[in-house]
This record gives sequence, C-alpha cells and structure tokens, in this order.
Amino acid sequence: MSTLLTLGEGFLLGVVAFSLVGVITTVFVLLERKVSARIQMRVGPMRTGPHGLLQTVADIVKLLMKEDVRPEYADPVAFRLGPMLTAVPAVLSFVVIPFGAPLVMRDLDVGVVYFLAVPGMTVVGLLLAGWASYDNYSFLGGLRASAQFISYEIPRTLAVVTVVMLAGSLNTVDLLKAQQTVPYILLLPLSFVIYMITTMAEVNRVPFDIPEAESELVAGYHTEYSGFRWSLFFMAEYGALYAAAAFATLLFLGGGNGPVLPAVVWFVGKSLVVVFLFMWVRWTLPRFRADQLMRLAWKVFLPASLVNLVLAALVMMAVGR
Amino acid sequence: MTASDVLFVVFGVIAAGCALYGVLTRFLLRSIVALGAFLTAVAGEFYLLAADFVAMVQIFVYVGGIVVLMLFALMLSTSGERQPLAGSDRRGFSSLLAYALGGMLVWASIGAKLPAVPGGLPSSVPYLGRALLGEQLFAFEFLGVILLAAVVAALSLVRSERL
Amino acid sequence: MNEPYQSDVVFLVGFALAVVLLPLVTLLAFRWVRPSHPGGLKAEAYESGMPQASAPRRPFHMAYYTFALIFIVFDVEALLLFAIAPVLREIGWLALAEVGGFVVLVAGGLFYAWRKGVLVWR
Amino acid sequence: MTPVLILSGILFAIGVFGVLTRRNAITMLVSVEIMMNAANLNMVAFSRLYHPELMTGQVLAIFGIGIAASEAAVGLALILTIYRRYGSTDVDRADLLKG
Repeated sequence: MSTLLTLGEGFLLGVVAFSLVGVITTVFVLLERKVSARIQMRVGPMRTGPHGLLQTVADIVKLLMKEDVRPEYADPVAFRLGPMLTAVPAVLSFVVIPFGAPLVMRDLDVGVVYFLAVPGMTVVGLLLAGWASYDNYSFLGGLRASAQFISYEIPRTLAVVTVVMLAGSLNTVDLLKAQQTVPYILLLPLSFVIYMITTMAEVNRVPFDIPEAESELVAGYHTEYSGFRWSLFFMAEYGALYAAAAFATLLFLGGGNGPVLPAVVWFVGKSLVVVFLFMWVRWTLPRFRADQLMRLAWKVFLPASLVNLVLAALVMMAVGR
Repeated sequence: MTASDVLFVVFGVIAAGCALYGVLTRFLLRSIVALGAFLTAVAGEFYLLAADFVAMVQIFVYVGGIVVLMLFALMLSTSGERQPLAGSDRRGFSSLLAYALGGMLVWASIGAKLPAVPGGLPSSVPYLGRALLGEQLFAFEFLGVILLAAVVAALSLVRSERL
Repeated sequence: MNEPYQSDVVFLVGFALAVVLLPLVTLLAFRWVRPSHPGGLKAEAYESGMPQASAPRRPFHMAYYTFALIFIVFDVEALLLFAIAPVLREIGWLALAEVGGFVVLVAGGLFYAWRKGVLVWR
Repeated sequence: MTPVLILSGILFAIGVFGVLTRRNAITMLVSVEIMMNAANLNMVAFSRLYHPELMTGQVLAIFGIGIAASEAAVGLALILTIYRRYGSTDVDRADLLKG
C-alpha cells in the first residue's frame, strides 16, 4: 500500500515538475527578451498584455496550434525520440534540488551524482534529433552540441567534486546543512568560477552557443522541428538553465540558508540572481569559434580543474581537519 | 510478491526485451538506442539491489558516455542504414549454442543454494569510498593504469589513420 | 529487499512516468486542434530555404571521436573521485596520496593527447 | 536472489547470441556490452548477499564499468580503422590474413 502511495507521490511530483518547467520556460523567455532589450536599448515585446507580459503565453498557444511538420526523409523513430530524450532528463534533474531544507522532491543518497548523471542523457537526444532530421545543419548542430557538452562536462564535474570533498556527502540536503555558517563560494572561489563558466557552456548559451549559432547553422539541431516538439527543446534548454542555476546556488551560495526570510525565498532569490547573471553574460559577450571553444575546454579548464582539485584537497587536509 | 519483486520483474523484462531487440534489429542506430534503454533498466536493477552509486555510475558512464561514443563512431563510419545478418547456417548453430548456454546458466542459478538476504546498510556511499581507499585500493589504482593504456592505445589507432 | 532503495526506485519510476506521459498526452490532445497537411514542399528538409546541395549523414571528421574518447576516460575518473571524495577527510593524508597517484595517472593520458596534438580542433 | 541470477543468465545468453550472429562490428560491441552488464548484475547481487559492508562486488562492478569504457574506446577506434581501410564495418570484410 505504501508503495502505491510512493508511486503516486512520484507521479504527482512529476506532473508538478513538468508544469514548473513549463512555467519557468514561459517566464524566462519573456525575461530573456526583456533583459536583452534593455541591454540593447530597446523595449522588447510590448503589445500583448500590459508591457508585453503575456507575449510568451500567446507564443505557447501559437506553438500548440501549429502543424507538426516532419521531413520526408527523416527517420521516424529517432525524429520522435530526439526531443523527448532532450526534455525528459532536464525535468528529471529537478528531483534532487532542495528548495528549502525539507522541501526536496526526493532526498536521494547520491543526489549530487544523480544531478550530474541524468542530464548527460540529453546528449543522446541531441545527437538523435540532429541525425534524424536529414538536414546538414541539424546534423552538424547536433554533433557540435554533443561535442561541446561532453567537453565541458569533465571540468564541471571535477569542480563539483571539490564541494563534495568539503561537505563529506553526496546528499543535497547535507550540502545545505554543511553551508549553514559559510557558503562554499568563500572557501572554493576557483571551483565556483569553473562551475559557472562550464555551466554556461553546458546549457549552450552565448558565448558558448556554437551549436545554435544562427549565422552559421540556421538553428542547429532543432532546425527541422516545429510546434510542440520544437517547444520541447526550449523547455529542455530553460529547464536545464534553471536547474543549473539552482545547483550553483546549492553548491556554492549556501542554498536556502539566510536570515529572517524563509528558506524557499532565499533559494529562489539566489538562483534567479544566477539566472540573471547568465542572461547578462549572454547578451554582452560575442560568440566563440568552434576551435577556440574546444581549446578552452581541454587546454584551460580541464588542467585548471585538476589543479584546483589537488589544491583544494591539500588545503582541506592541512587546515580543515 | 513484494513491490521490489514487481519492480525487479518489470525492469528485467524491459532489459531482456531491449537487449533482444538491440541484438536482432538491422538498424544500427536503433540497436544502440536499445542498448541505452537496456542500460537504464539494468541501472534500475542495481538501485534495487542497494547499489545506488553503481546505478548512477551506470547512467553517467554508460548512457552518457559509451552510448554517445558508439553513436559518434556510427555517424563517423556508416549512415545507419539496414545491415545484413550473418548466413543462416551460422545463425542456427549460434542460436543453439546460446540456448544451451542460457539454459545451463538458468539451471545452475535455480540449483544454487544461497543464504538469505541480510539486512540493508544505511547508505552505501561511505562504505564504497572506504573500500576503494582501503581493501580495494589495487582495483582503484589499476583502473587508472587501464584508463591510461586505453587512451594511449585508442589515440594511436585513430591517429595512424591520417585523414 | 531493502526499504529505502526500493521506495527511491518506486518514486523515480512514478516521476519518470509522469514526465514521459505528459508531453505525449499534450501532443495527442492537440492533434485534433492543429492542422495537418503533410506533403509538398514541407516534406523536404528546410535547411536554409535553399534546395539541399548535398545529402547529410555523410561521415564527418575524426576530431569528434577523439574528443569523445578522451572524455569517456575522464568520465570514469571523475566518478571514482565522487565515490572517494566524501570519505577523504576521515582517512587522511594516506588517502590523499592514493588519490594523487590516480589523478597523476589519468592526467598522464591528457598530457599524452596534448603532446600528440589531438586536442587541436581542425 | 535467484531471479537476479536467472535474469543475468538470460542476458548473457542474448549477448552471446548477438556476438555470434551479427557481422557488423558495432552490433557485436553492443552485444559485448550486454554480456558485461549481465556479469555486473551478478557481482552486485552477490555483493548484496555476502558481506554487503565490504562492497567487494560493487567495487568490482564499478571496475567492470571502467573496463567497459576502455574497451569501448579502443574497440571503436579499431572499428573506425577497419572502416577507413575496408570501407565497411562488416568484420567478415577484414580478411587481410586470409590465405
């Protein structure tokens, strides 16, 4: 009986998480358009609703009503599987994010590894989508996206290892408790920098948006998609963006720890600041070239993260025992 | 039948089905995708067997790594079209062999006298870390050597083929 | 078998079920609303609006594979470090030396790749 | 624990069948991975059964996954080499040593 309850709980929270990602996407797309408009001294969407606030809602309605186009030569199985495999892991990663100390969907013992492992499945989805479309640009975009993802995955993972080392646990709630006095950004500033930059690359944002570089690859791996399938890619992107920001909050910024206000408010506030930081960088910096991108990953970030790991371990042993 | 038995059967059926499909299908791409599904189902079995960290390793390395590597290799070489199967004589003999082997393994498993399952651990992760740094240190360091050897071997293979 | 692990799996299965079913249901539900007139120009790949100049799915260049290859090695290494990191503090300097040896071994692979000039994207 | 052993036996047999019947090198590699997973499943099961606090079986399973990663890397590099030389990933075509 209790098993069925757990199953139902999981199902319900799955529905909640999926809706949450939908809402996040709606809000963030609007936010992104408004932020970019401010940075470029424009006003952004203004027509739909007061100050254009309903613009993305209208967009969603439009997307749901659009025809689902599939090119004739596209592989039918892989074409359908691609967007699903991209969007589902992004939502699955919300399971272990603790929005407040008790407010976590499921407190897994290996939460940190879960959070890093599950979005890794996205790569398969990107490759399938790009390959299935039977389109040169999609194919190249999918390949580039996955090559970039796997390249930045390693430094990012090694940066997270230092946090786990300090906290002594793989459990996300334990990480929060460990940061009750000092957030880890003060103890591991280098890890924080590596994590933030590599995360920008993982979620394919400028200056790392080579996979979708409009000027060279049309729209990358989702060129041939339309309607709801296309919006699944967008949900994956913004869902992953928020999940990554929330994880940065959890790992380095002390999560929901803060005075006076309840933990949830602190957590969401901090993560939104991180999201804003991502958007700010995106609309300020130009794009890297593909070769610069790979050189940066393998010749700068990977050695730096290895050195950082060893240094952090040494300092921890010498000081923190 | 407890809940974990039901889950075990569900994951087992998915795993066996995906494995069979991956072995039988003529489309290379689908074979690799089926392998990915198979690996995820096996990760579920690992988790049920109190090996949560191993399950995560499975997803991280296998699904996020090896499957991707295979897809890359596939896209580097063929176009993923239909592939021929081996001749019928080889097929008959091999299926006989596989049946015999499978039957033998199942027979041996049924006949095995196993002790009762002991009570669980509170959390596997610290024990795993201590084992890797203590008793199993050799496995840990040796894996480092193997990985190094693999990089050197694979890179020299790939680099000898100038494009 | 084991209570906490079992309920974790049950939860994750339920969660995944919801996350997979919801988009499928949405896709199906709006099937009756959205138009569907396949064929014609829509059947061709869009690319950039021009007729396709060459067939895709050609073998592409090897650099992608070499990067994926180095990636997978470091992937395994990073995960082993995850297993060890939580207990590093309690075991102490000896553990640090062991981990250092492991890191040096795998960093050797990176060094080799670097010297071979594999890490250059061409 | 017996069902686990039965399952892994079946999976191993499927892998053997794949290696024997398929001629394409990539599918053969897929079959080998299936066999390795069957073995890992057994190791984890026995780890659960005998001295779960020592984690021997789980360490072996992780070791096995690491081996699988190395094997896939080298194996696929080999397959690519075969492809570049013979224009196919069909192992029966690679018959340079045939008399």
